[in-house]
Amino acid sequence: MDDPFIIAGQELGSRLILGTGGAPSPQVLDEAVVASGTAMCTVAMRRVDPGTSGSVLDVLVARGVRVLPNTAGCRTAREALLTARLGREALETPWVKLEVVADDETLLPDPVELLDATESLVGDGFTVLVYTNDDPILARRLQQAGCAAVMPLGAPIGSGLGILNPHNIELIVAEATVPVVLDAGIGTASDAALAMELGCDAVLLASAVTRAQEPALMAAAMADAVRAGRMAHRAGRIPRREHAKASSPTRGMAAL
Amino acid sequence: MDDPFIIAGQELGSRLILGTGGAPSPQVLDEAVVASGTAMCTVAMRRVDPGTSGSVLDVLVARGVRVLPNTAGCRTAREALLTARLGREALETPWVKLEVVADDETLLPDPVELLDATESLVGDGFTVLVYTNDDPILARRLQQAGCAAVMPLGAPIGSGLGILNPHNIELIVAEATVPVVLDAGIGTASDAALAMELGCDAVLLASAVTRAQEPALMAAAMADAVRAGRMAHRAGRIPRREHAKASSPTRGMAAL
Amino acid sequence: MDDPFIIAGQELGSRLILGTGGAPSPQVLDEAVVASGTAMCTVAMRRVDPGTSGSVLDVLVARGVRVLPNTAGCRTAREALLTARLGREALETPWVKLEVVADDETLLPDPVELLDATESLVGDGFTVLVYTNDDPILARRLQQAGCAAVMPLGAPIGSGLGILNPHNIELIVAEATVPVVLDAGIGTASDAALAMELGCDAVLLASAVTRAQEPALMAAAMADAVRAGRMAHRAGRIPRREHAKASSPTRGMAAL
Amino acid sequence: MDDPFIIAGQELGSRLILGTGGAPSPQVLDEAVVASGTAMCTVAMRRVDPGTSGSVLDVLVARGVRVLPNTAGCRTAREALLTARLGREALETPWVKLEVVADDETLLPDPVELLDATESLVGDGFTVLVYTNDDPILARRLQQAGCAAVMPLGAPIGSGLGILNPHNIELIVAEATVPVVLDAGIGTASDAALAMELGCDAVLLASAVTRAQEPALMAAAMADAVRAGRMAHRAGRIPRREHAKASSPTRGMAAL
Amino acid sequence: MTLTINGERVDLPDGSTLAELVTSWAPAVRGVAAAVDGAVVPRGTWTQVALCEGQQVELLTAVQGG
Amino acid sequence: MTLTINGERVDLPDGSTLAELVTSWAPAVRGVAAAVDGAVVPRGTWTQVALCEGQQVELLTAVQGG
Amino acid sequence: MTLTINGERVDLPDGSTLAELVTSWAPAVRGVAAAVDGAVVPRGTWTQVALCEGQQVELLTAVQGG
Amino acid sequence: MTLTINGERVDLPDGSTLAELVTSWAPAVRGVAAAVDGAVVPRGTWTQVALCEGQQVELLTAVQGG
Repeated sequence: MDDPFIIAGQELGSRLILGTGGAPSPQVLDEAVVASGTAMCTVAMRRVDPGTSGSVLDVLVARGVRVLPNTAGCRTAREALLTARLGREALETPWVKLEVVADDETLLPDPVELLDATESLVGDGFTVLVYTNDDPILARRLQQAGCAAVMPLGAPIGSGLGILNPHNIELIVAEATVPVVLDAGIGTASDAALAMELGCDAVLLASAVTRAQEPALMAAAMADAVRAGRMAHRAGRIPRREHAKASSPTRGMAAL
Repeated sequence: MDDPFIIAGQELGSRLILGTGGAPSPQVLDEAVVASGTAMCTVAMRRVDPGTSGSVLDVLVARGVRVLPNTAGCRTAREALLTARLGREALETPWVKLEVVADDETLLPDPVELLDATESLVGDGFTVLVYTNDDPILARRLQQAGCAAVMPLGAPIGSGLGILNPHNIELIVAEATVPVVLDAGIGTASDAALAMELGCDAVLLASAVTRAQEPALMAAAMADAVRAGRMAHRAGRIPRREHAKASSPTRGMAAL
Repeated sequence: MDDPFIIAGQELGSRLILGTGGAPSPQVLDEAVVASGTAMCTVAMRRVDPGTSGSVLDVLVARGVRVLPNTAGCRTAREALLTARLGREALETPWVKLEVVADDETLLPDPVELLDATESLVGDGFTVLVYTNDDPILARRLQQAGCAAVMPLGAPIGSGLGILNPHNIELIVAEATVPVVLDAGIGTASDAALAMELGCDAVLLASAVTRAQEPALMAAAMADAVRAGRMAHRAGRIPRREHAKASSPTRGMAAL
Repeated sequence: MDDPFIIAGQELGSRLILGTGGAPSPQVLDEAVVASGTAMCTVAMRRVDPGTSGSVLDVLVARGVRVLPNTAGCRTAREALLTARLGREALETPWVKLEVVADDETLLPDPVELLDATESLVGDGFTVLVYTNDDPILARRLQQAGCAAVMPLGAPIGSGLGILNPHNIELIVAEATVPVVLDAGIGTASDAALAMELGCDAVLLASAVTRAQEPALMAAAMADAVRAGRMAHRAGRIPRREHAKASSPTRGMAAL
Repeated sequence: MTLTINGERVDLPDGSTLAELVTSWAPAVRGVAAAVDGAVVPRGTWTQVALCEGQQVELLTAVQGG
Repeated sequence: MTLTINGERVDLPDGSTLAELVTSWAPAVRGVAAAVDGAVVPRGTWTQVALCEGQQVELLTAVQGG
Repeated sequence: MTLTINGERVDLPDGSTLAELVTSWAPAVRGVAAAVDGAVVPRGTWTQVALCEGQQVELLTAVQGG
Repeated sequence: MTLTINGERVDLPDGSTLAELVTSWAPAVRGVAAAVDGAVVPRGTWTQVALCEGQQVELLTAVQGG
């Protein structure tokens, strides 16, 4: 029914991409992954801890979802390039979620380093899904640099504030030449539905599910919300009207 | 998984109630009813037109959905009582969607006539699902008068403006002793999801589906949106935070 | 420059009406009254306390502002009528701010009792300035009952949430036959300016000034905000545009 | 009463900066300048038109307001630098409003060129007031590059959409080391008041006044609104409360 | 005799019953209700209700509506 | 005699008038209104109103409010 | 000689100075700046700047904007 | 010899290879990547990479994140 969701020539079976950060346990993560019906999950690259056994990969591989390494924590294009290469080596995938943030308080992208990093990673053969702010011009520049998907934030990471500036998201969607994925800020299902109604191709979220009181149930909610928002976008909503319009006939009233 | 949705002791199989007004044809209505998965649809009572053959009832009966007559167009308690009685006689059901509007421009409920009508209909044995404004005090009064469900508007009928005052809806839900159904104003899927996240038990909409460019597709969107909003409400969303919160670990970074 | 603000034939020198409740001291109240430039302040009627000397009246009379007794705390039309009569007797004015609330938690008006009280007070010769919710139909009914000013809330008393449903305020203004005063909910200056931009004739507020960290300074801010909103309303704002429109000429650029 | 508004060591007598673009005539502009009480107005640099006599400068010089040349229409750092130098030569001022936009449809700043241009102009001795988007990180970078004032947009130029993302403006203000001037997007007085309440040091607007139905009246409204918002910011507004809080005493009620 | 049915003046043979009227007037009896001079007439009694000169009859049915 | 004034039981000398009560009870007469047994008593008549055993008297004045 | 002034081809007598051009071209000299072949020429030097065949001259002034 | 592995100083027998280090250090080799002195070392070459005194080795793996 829906048209396929394709990034860099690869079709993904779901328009909901799940970040794995924040899940209280692998068991809870597994339940959330299943309930979300997602086809791709992000992971971070960190130092091996000899103590630990088992890994997030066990869950994701067992569920057959694509693994997308990110560059979370990187502050410069250089760090991001090295981290991306390690992720590619470790997970045997040229895909990367590029994050280059300016500081740990806002976790907002640094536009200059982000653009540099995108150019470097594209040049190094990566398929770059880039986490960016909601500036339509930076989004344009990132696409000119060759990113495979542009992923604007709705609000700061983990804030749950939803989509603070829908107008910018609409501007980004209007001229996008690659898929637009709303990334960061989603707090609840209606936020995810709105993102899709604005014309986004997919939604990426982590905390909204992994830190909800019932992660699996929220994951199922997000799956339905993304589907709902996508269908509503395609169905062509009624226009907003300042005044009421009757939904029952005004003729044929009985004389009572 | 979800707890049952019950009005006046009757369980309804869906939390989406569909108004049938505005559908361009019985065929389109039929497709929308099926796609919505609704268990109850509203109809209006109007003079028999000898010319016409076939009826909205044929569609609804064939699909096995409950028929809920309304009192659309009534301006006084007296008119509403007579219209309700005719609906009960014609459709052999004591259930009625009570509407008493003040004028044809705003289609807003007249609080005084609405309360009188509720008392009269309850006294006459009706199961009253009452369309009201979003005033928490009037909602309280209507419940004291014995309505079976209180149905506050999100915005004027057919406006598609969504939920103009979520704060009032939350106040109504917080003290409700009967099911709360968000009725009127819904424009798109995220509006319906929000209504459920605010704690409403169900959503009633007509124009948003019947007047959409693709009614059946929008009906499917609304079905998913209501389910999504309900699950999100039960799952316990993350709190809104002014500042960002990392979803990737800040420890274990490589020294690159 | 501005047209006069007239209620019941009496011109008031300011479109800001100040409620006196919540001021930490008569001295602070006096400073706020002066800074606000108000021409009318509300007071409540309570039992004489033999202990106290001095009174809010001393401040208001000294500043030459009109005193408007209210019926705060009344739950029924009967209580409101008696309280209004005592206020009229005590303050020798037929003007009254009518409040009939449903409970102490929401402090929201009870529409039925409020309409009854309005009819009774008008019949008893009062000039009724009625505090109501933002339902356009109730506002219409209150005007039909003869109130001298209709005063819809922007948000619950003391909440500081601003104007939760501007659409309703616009509907009330559009058909009003008496002055519309935005009463309750104002939290800061931009809320007051918005109220006037929506077409209200005046703003009534108490907590926003009396409970601010610096009441006199906030009173001055509200005075400017009301004036600003009124002028902006009359000046005819630019339309909202989805797209940008250059404010510098696009012709005559140098070839650099 | 208010603390002085200082940019680059120069005190400005008003927190409202007026753009002169869009005024239908010099006469109307003159009235708006006077009514606004502004101390600084922007102008664009364009080719001399032998035909025209008289100039915007005649108005501004006669009214004794500081003239701030802008770089409107420039797409690159190079163009902006040359245009700024021509403005400095023509108007004998090192101050410049730096604009580097990405295209004529959105008129949004190009972050990369804007940062380059800021560095170049600062290096060339300019006092740079930079028009930017609402990205807190870009604002930070521009300050690190030495701008004298950072001027984030509320919404696209001329859109009149107000402040689309107050959260970003608050983030910019929270860490600003130079004055923050809300530039672009203001549609009406309450928007200007809100900008100041968010902590901005000043507001710059053009279309909202010059294209209003009555420019001089709207200019006066903006002057009051900026003052109101500034005072409200300093006065410390009451907190937003989910529930009502009585402004009349609950004790001492008569037993009626 | 002449009655007003759904706002139209209609001539009917004397002695017509409400049941006969409904059958002739409505495409299908299902989902139809009748009021005579402002009072609802239960379906079960239609055959016994003889119509009279000048009565106001309303025959309503369900239509698409909000 | 004993009356209830603003909710408190108070003893007053027989024959006391409302005017006397108000004067003794209220710091200032300005802005005061009186109700006896639920009926407002006009200020102008206070001197002629003799209070009686058991009456409910309410004396109200303006305070900061709404 | 022929130069391009503000995008228009213009013939000027040989040996014309920038100062002469500005005076003839601009309604008022106040608020005018000049660039020759992409370089800003300070006002104080206009009288010494002799224009040459084929040069690109831009004469700008302040207009309503921004 | 002494190297720095994931920020810790570690003693290893001379001639140790990167492959040996990874095997001893990581719970499972799957999903592990190695960098020596800031350069990524392809998995296929680990067995041929002899480690040297003072090198900085980073061994990373995938964890829950963003």
